[in-house]
Amino acid sequence: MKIDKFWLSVLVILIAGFAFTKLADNEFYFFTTYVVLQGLIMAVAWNILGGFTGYVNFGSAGFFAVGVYTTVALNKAFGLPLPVLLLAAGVICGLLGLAAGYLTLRLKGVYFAIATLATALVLETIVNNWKFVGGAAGTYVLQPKGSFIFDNYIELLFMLMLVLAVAATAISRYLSSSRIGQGLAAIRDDEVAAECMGVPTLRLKLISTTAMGALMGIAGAPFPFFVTFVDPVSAFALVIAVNAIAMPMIGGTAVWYGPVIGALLLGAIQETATVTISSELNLLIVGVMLVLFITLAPKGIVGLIQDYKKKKGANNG
Amino acid sequence: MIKKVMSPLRIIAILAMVAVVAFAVPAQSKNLKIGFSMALTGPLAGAGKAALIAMQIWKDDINKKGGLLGRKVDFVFYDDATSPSKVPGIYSKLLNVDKVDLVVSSYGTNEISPAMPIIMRKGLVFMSLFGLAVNDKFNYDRYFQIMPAGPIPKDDWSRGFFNLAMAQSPKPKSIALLAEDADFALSAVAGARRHAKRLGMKIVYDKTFPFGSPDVTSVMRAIKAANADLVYVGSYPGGSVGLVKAANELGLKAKMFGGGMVGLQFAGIQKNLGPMLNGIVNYDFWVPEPTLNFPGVKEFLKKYQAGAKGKGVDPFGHYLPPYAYAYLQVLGDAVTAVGSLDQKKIAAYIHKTTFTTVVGPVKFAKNGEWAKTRTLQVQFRDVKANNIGQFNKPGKRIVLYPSSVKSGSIKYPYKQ
Amino acid sequence: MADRVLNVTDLTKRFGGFVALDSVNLHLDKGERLGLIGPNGSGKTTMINCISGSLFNDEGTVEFEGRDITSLPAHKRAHMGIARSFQIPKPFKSMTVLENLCIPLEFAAWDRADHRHISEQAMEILETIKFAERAHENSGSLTQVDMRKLELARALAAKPTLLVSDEAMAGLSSSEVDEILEILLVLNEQGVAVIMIEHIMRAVMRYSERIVVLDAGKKIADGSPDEVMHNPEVERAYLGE
Amino acid sequence: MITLELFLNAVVAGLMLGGFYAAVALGLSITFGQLDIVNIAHPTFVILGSFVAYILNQNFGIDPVLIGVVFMPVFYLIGTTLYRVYYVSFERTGQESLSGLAFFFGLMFIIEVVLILTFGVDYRLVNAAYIGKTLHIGFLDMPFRMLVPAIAATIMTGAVVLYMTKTFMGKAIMAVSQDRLALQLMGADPIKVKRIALGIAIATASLAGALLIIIQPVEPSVGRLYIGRIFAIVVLGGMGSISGTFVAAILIGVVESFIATFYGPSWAPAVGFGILLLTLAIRPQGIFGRA
Repeated sequence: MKIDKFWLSVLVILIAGFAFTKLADNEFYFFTTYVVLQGLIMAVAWNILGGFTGYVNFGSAGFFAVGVYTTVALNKAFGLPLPVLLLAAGVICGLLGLAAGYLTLRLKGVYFAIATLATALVLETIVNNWKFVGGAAGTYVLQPKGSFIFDNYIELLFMLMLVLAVAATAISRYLSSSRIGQGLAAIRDDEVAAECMGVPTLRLKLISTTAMGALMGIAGAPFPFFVTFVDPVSAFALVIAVNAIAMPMIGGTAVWYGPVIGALLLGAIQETATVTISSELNLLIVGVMLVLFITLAPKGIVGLIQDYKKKKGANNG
Repeated sequence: MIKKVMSPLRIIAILAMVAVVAFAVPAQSKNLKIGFSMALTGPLAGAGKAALIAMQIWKDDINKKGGLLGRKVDFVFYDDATSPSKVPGIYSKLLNVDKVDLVVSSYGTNEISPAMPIIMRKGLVFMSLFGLAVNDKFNYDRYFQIMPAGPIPKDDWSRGFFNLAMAQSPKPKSIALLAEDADFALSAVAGARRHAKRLGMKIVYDKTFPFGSPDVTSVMRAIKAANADLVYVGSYPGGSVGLVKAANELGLKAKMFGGGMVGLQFAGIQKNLGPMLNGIVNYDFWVPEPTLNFPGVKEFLKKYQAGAKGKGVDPFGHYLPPYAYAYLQVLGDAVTAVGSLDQKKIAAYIHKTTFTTVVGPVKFAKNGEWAKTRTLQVQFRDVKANNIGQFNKPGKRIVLYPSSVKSGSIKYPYKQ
Repeated sequence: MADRVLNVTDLTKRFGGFVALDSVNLHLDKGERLGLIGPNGSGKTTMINCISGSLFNDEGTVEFEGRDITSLPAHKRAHMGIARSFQIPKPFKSMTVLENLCIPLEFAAWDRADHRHISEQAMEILETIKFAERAHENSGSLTQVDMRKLELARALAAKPTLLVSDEAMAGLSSSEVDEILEILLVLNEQGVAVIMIEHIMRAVMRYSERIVVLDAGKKIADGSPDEVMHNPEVERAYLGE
Repeated sequence: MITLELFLNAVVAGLMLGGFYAAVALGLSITFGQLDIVNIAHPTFVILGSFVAYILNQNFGIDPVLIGVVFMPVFYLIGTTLYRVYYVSFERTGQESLSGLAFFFGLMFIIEVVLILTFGVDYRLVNAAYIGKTLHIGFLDMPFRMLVPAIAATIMTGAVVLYMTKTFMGKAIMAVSQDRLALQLMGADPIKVKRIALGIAIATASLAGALLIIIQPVEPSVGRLYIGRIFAIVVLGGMGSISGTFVAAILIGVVESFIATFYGPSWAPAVGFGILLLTLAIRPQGIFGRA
């Protein structure tokens, strides 16, 4: 019954999204929604490893950027179509995630977090020195001609991002509610005990890091066409890594819908703030919300709702 | 007299009238709206904020003259936080939600380029502020860029430096090239590299260094060891300061040193570096030399300097702000001359006209860049320690190039 | 021989230059209760880490139910039927007691147990050790003795043929020790062979059918509780030179 | 092209740069190594120190190093206050790892934005008589701009090492994460010990910030560039070993200087982080750490 409800809402969201591209002629919504959805995929991906498995990834921007530069490189070299680019970014970042997974064999906790940060910085230096994709100077990526069944390219990108966001959420939901999710939760709580209780910890961690990497890469793949000019500064932007952590933290890391709620809320606030108040305050909002939530509501919005329901239930009962 | 007591009915009637008047004024006011995104936070905010002050001065000036096409000019602008990914959203908001009448660009290549696809689709005239060769890729015939780089921006940028060098005797034979790892600096040095090859110079050092390196002493030492006649550097404020200090500390002995160092144009940095600057030949766009005293620029700077107080931006406003004023001046003049907001006609007018602006006469080439380069090469002279006021007066930054605005001749080699 | 559950041959484990285990032989029959004792640092915990797969031994072989498992990772050994409890309890803190039991049911016992009614199975296990009233409590906030019980219950949920219990009673009161012993006996009655590491001699003597003594990485005694207690080498190891 | 002169100068430049890195990494070495607090906001506190130095230097012409030292008590108080918040919110409830990390992440943003709102994003510099002057010994050039910070950093490191090894509280700090039992035997209250330790860690940021602004122009987000580098140093140095941190800082400084002098400066950061990754993969306890 519950499954039906989820897939039904997926269907409704996708149809509504498609109808929106046909009805609305206000491109602004497509642009802002694109950015929010990009954040959502990153948050959902981060949470598969961070929230479910308990390994903090500080280098989300690195995975994102590898996705971005996969597109840049393959587009420049072969002019491949977007779906192929997405797939390639997913595969390459998935492999990067797989490598990160093997890193967890030796590195736990904070060490793993620092290793991801260092990896992102090494990747950035490599891209800075990789002339083919423009190096530190950046490069232009022109939007391809033609936009499939859509009126213009941004509608195509919007719809693509919507599908990807839904897919990412579905993957995250599958991982958390299946036996894999149980195993990941056990790893998060105590890896040694999990292994001794028969949980194939390495295999599950590899699944987790690979899924995270692939999703982050896919989130980055369409980015060059969105901004048309890519340089390492924008691809490796710190704010990408910060949002990927802040969104799940604010929404709630324990369940699949936590990062979705966090991303929609924080993303909407950020986008609104961009067009209403100054962006300095925008960054301040992220910082203050993050600090407030983790000090006062460590389980995020989801936790708040659960507590409220519990209290209500206790009062009624 | 008889005291008149207002009856409740009358109050309601008055309120109703107020309401009618209020609603009768359409939510879309008749003001002419110019929309843009600007880097008000993030790495480029220093320039973005200064540009905004200049733009608002233009708005006040034009409104005092009765606005554009008889309509008062309003700005609608958002902060892009120097983040390219925010730019497309902002321009779509400006065009679709705010329904602005005209658009101009944010500051810098990274923030201009992401707006191009939207602007092009709508066929709008796009005045741009300090983008480096953005139109090389887009080839959009309604794009106009105000930075006086010249028709071949990447090469014209450093042309002056090399023209000066080749006029000296003995002619310099070798060159060291150094760039900080980010777009502008790399492009500037790439241009310099082409000039050096064209002129048959020996390139004895050619490296880049990471953006924001804390210490560049080692880099400067390697350059000094390479013992080149010319040292051409493309760098950002942090790197520029470090390199100038290191060059002094280590006693760099090149004949010419400078080129594309961003930051040496700003008063705060000039004050800190003081006499260390002497002899450096670097690019600039506007300095208070008599040869650049174009009509209106003095008045503009007076207003700017008053407006900049306490805003944490450059106090004098030499380098960028006059151009931020001028790119609106060009657009305003064109709209006035065409007499409508017909984008095609405006673009055609801008293409064929030489504009009189606070940065002098401006004529655009086919690709939307200045038809002729006016990237200045200035040399620091007689700079005293710890004195900021000296930079607001002539004589400290001598214009060596181009000859049309030359205010003095080069001291060569740069340090005895 | 058919009843042999565990057969450890010439097990050697080194940490850098330090030899933690030196050619140790150990065997265990089906349903047997073995006490493993020795002074601190004698290699007991290393021994059970090598048996459960948390560590890999450098030399020698570990056989379980006739199969060589020397190079199998811990989770595979758990799947085969080796379960262990930890000296310092390691509950899955974000889960309730019941959910803790579901993990081994869904993983270690997956090939050998019913895939449906996982919760019901977990509840049954809790009932057999009289721990059902704590089922829905958060496992992170249990008392010390309840944590130990959870450790054993979770090991039981792995449906093992061999349980290795690492100091399940350290720091408990004497009545609490009895409670834990009772659980271990219940387990054993179901046919589970048990290796018990313990410092509390009263418990070891009462529970074990056979006792193995380790000292400085070597096995110095192996026999019935009485024999071992009167072994002069054991006395020396415990009382010092 | 490698001459002895260039080689020795590269070594000296690296030593000076490394000395300065030690000042920035010192505080993190205490918080991260001793207290297990991942204070990713540490570089931002350093920037705060830079701005304090900037204000007082520009308005009253006071020497930046002096300002850095004088303001240490203020930063110490910030540190102890911070620990109170951290303790109440995270340590007491046992959620320090993930939430604590995110807490400092958020804190970093808040401080940075407040600095931007107050000072703007212009590069700020300080003046001092010795900036721009160079000490020449034979063919060795030692700019005072690098030499003064290196010396100040070395003295500060030495002082902290002395404190940690000679005083009761110092020993308690060294014991707080490694050896709970020893701490209890000493009769020290671990919460008080940690509070003081975080106070000291943040206090070092005051001087480190002053040194930073002597070396390079500072704007509020410069601190980010240091996050990776100082984590690399602290991990290399063996997590909490103060002298190890110092040696690691020198090592990174010399490596960066060599690469900048003889190879391509653009690869310098990758080498630092490459060393870090290798260390993490092969010897997570650091090169100089306890096994």
